[in-house]
Amino acid sequence: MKLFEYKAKELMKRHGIPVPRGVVVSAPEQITGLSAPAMVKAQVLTGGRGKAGGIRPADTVEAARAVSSEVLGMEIRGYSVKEVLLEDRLNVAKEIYLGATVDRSRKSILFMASPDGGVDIESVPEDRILMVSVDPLIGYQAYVGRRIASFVGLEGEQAAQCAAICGRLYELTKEEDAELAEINPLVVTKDGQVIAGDGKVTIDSDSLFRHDDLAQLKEDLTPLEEKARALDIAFVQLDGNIGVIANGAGLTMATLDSINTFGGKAGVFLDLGGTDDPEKVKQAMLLMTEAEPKVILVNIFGGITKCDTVAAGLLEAMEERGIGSPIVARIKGVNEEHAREMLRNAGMKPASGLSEAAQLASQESLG
Amino acid sequence: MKLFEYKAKELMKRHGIPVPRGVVVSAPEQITGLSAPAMVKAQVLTGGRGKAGGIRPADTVEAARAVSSEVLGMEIRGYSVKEVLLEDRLNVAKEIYLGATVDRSRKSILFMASPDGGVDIESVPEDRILMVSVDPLIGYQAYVGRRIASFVGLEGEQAAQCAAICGRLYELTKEEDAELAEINPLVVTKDGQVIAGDGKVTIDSDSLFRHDDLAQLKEDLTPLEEKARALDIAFVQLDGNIGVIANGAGLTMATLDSINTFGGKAGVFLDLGGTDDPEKVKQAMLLMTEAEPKVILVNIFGGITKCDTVAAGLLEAMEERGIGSPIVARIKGVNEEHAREMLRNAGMKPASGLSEAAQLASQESLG
Amino acid sequence: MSVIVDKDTKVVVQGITGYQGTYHSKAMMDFGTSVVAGVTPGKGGQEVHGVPVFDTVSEAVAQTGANTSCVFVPAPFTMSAVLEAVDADVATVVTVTEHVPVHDAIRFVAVAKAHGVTLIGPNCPGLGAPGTAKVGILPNKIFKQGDVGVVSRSGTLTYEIVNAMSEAGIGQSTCVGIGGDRIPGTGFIEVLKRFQEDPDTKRIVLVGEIGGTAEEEASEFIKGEVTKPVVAYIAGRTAPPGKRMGHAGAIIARGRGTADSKIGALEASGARVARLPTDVPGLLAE
Amino acid sequence: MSVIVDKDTKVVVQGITGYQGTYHSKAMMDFGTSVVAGVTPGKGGQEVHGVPVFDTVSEAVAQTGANTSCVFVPAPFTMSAVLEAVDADVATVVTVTEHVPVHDAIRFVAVAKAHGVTLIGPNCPGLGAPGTAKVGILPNKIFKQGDVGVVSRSGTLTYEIVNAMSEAGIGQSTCVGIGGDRIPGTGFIEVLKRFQEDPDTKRIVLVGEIGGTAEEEASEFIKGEVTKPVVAYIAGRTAPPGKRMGHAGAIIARGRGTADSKIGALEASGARVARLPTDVPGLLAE
Repeated sequence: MKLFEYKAKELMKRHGIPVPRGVVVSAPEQITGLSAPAMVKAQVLTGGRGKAGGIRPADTVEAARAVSSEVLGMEIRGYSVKEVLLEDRLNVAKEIYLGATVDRSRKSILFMASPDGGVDIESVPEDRILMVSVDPLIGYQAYVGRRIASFVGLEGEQAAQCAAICGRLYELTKEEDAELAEINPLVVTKDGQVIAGDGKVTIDSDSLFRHDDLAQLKEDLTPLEEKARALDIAFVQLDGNIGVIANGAGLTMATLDSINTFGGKAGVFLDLGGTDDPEKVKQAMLLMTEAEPKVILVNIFGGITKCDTVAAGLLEAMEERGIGSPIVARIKGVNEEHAREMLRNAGMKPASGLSEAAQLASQESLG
Repeated sequence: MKLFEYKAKELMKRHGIPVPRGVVVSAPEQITGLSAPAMVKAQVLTGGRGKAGGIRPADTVEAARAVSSEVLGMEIRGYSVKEVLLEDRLNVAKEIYLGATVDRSRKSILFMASPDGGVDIESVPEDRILMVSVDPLIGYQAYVGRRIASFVGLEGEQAAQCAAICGRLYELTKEEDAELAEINPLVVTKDGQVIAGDGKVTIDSDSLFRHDDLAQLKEDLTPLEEKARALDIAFVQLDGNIGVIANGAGLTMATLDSINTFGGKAGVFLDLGGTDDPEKVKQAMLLMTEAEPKVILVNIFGGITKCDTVAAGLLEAMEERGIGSPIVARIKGVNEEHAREMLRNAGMKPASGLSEAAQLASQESLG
Repeated sequence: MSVIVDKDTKVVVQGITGYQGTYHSKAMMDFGTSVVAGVTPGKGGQEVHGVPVFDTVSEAVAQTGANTSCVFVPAPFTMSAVLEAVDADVATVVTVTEHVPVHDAIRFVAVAKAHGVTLIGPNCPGLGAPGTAKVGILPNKIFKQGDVGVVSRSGTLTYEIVNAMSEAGIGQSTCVGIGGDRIPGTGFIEVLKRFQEDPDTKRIVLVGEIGGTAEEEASEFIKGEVTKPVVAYIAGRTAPPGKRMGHAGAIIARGRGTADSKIGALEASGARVARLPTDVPGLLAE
Repeated sequence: MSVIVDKDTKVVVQGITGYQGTYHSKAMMDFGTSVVAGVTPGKGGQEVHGVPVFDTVSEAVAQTGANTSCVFVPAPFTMSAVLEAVDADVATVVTVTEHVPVHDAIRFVAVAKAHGVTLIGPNCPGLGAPGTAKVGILPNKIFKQGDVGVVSRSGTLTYEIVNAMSEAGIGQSTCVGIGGDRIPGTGFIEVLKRFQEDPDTKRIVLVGEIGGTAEEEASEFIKGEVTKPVVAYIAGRTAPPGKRMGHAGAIIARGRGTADSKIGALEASGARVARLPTDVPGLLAE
């Protein structure tokens, strides 16, 4: 779950990382207690805010109000700006990149740092990026911060500040269950302060059970995505017209690959995950119909998910709402005979294999 | 460093372990806010308080004052009672033993638990004691407390309370750097509360640099022991008349073994440890003279400790105070030639080997 | 023969009294697995399908000789359950539970490794060796005994492919679902190593998906160390880049991690890559 | 030959700019040890006795190929220093520092073990192999090259005994002072195992002291696994029971841990036990 910059900075402040004084508003008239010069920053969960005009300076409080009213309501890469963060403007002497993330290969928290901050880190050449993996058995130790501070070219008091920030960023990452905690730029000001110019934090959504404060945050989702989130299913809208429901990301993707081979194109990717609740299956089907696919392809291989559970949910959904789209159902695995019988009794013709199902659905979608 | 019971219980309370309400006084007239019935408990750093009459019940506040004035000033195994702890008397239904200690063999924190609490744990048969080692990489986990609660025969709510206490005792052990944290008995009261009846905590004195509160506590030491502590040297008074100064516990003990072979007997065991400060050596020598040994045997094998440092300290001490006892000095190792020359110039006859030195000192002590 | 499980495998099911634990214990026993114990704190003394339930894993191990744990406890308690199994000195832990916090996984994966415990999962279907034992939730009916070792990051997709193999008459030595989480206890390479060493595994199927670089790293290993023929399938060839597809394993990042990158690396390693899951049996038969 | 150190040993000294670090770096070099780097945070770029100083161990290892660390940093920082060395993948860490908090030792000893790093200490004099290398603070002059492996819990008592051996013409293959702390990184048994395997070690001297049960456990190992002749000395035979003698290793507790218990166990294992340290050379010569 991505956090807005202001929320990310709130977490950073809580963990002792210096951030500029700031205030978040959703309307210019809410601006109080601001001192100029300030920066006005659109709060949207996408990159490229600066280029899109979502980050602008304001030399006076009056100007900050005027700029805020321009930025609020802007569209940036499809996201509308509902809030702006107004911050003290920093006197930048140097910009550093500092990030901590979960690294799959090393199975640990990985620090990334570069003396070339303030730009997209992917554009920085490799030899200008230091990667330091924190061994999980060892945990963060002061030498990690020392290595980073030295690599980004800081000395003395600034190196000490930077090293301390590394320790706090690690603590934030662990304690808040962040998948990513990034400060870009980490600013060294002209008067020698090291301070987070920007803040990006992504929380592991699997950890929200232990973060009541974060679990209450709203994400920037489309209405359908929001419903899917509430049902704990993966739901992605795509360009085609076949609604694919499967269980498991791999199988769902393989189903997409299969219809593609037969000329079909998916319009919805819906991964049920592992479930054994007919109600969830029913709700997923209803969600699917809201996306109005031309044909629905159900591909279930049961393990935790029992086939008859899926069939029951499917039939309940069809009963509750006359589903307009034709359904191709291919159900395999635990209790498959019972499930097939249920579908046959309801007048549907279950497909027997993935290829056959993909072919049928594709033909239907093209016809 | 052993803590008094009341201090140990203070730590336990701070870490969430239930302890009886109590008050510590050094004079009966200080007793206020006490509710009867109470227990009056002598605060001394030795076992066997109960048998010695240092733990007594009092049914009224008046009786508590009277009992306190009897207990205060008692001698228990050579320790005089300077303070008493007055506590609410518990309605005991069951007494459990629970301890956490540093285990050398397993290189970890070890829990020990027994359903037979309230008695000396060394007298409990082995099959009535559960030992659970906490793997340092795993740390304390809830199943450790569950195992212990089950072994000591608790169920339901009492098992949960006991398991929670295990977790807190582990936390105390780690966070306060305890070598031993023991609750004997851990009492289950008739109304179902699990509460620490006694508390024994020994703090790792090597950790005091990070425990300002504990570092300020006074230990129950003889005046000479107190001086030795201040100098960071190991000083033990024994029965004989040879004062042994050596560096390193092993070498000091080996020196004791050696004089024993030649019929001598040590009166002081003084382990200088590793030092390179002539002032410390001088102070150690002055401390030694206060114990008035008949002869002083200095046995140094220099590594971190340089021989000439020892010689310099030795000579300074002799210069400052005319030392009455004859000195046998055997100094080996780093800079030994220089050290021997210094001693020879001062008119002493350095011994060349450990056996020779031990023999000389023993003869001197017997003559 | 088989890898990770063998005829001496004795399973303790952590969370056996829960719905999934009970259901799949039965399924494992039906497969022929020796399920000797269950653990649910506070339910010690009960029985599930005739299997004794204990309060702690150490008791279960002491009293039944269990050497392999299968973990079904809910995600918030999974770390503690895995650490308990590791602490109780089992040789293998299969963690079925999904939605385990990633920082919990980092911790218990590191501890399991330090203790020399083979950890499969979290968020995995487990493993099955036809004729020997199954630990996890793979459907019993998909298997057929044979000489192909299957290793996969996916759950249901593995069933699909294994089922297709069995229907085509191609049996398996062991099928290992390593799980789709970002921090798997055991990765492709560890399983490939075991297949390479296992005399009864003659051919290998690797099922991967977009996201991460595990398949690229496995390709390096195949190139250098694996002499047995490898057939692979990578799911997500037609998934739109940048979309999050069900779990974090499917976030496409930078150059590596795409289907093209993985397929390219596998082909360069000498593996044959199927276009569709249903093509796998055909490539194996060639 | 020798154990733990060899001709490829390259030492980085952590805390090299401190008084002890500087002094003993010189002494190690005088012994013939290859001291290739020093580390002191904030002093990178300096030199000590011509040895380059780095800010971190990982830099020192990357630039000099150091494979063995000798730690002289003050006790409050020792844990971090040892973990840094382990993290930088050195093979061996010798921790001289005394007064290390015991809970710090528990932690870093466990981590070093998990990483397969040989940790000697804390609170140890280190080890010396005459003609090869010395890592630690043992006085150079006590050694003589030979075929006796010495392992000891004591510092200065080791010097005493090694010196007596050398003066009697009996040389050493390697002398390892494992340190007197309650939680030593390497114990008697690990060193005995290496001596048993080392072709150039023909005889073994074990120096123990009262407190703990390390000598009793070592006796079991000697009985079962050591075929080379062992001579032992246990300090504290005449120490009064129950008195704390200098450090926690010398607290006498219960039955085991006494001099009698240790001497009895060693004699039962076939080792010859000297009454006095000065008797060791005589027993070796027999």
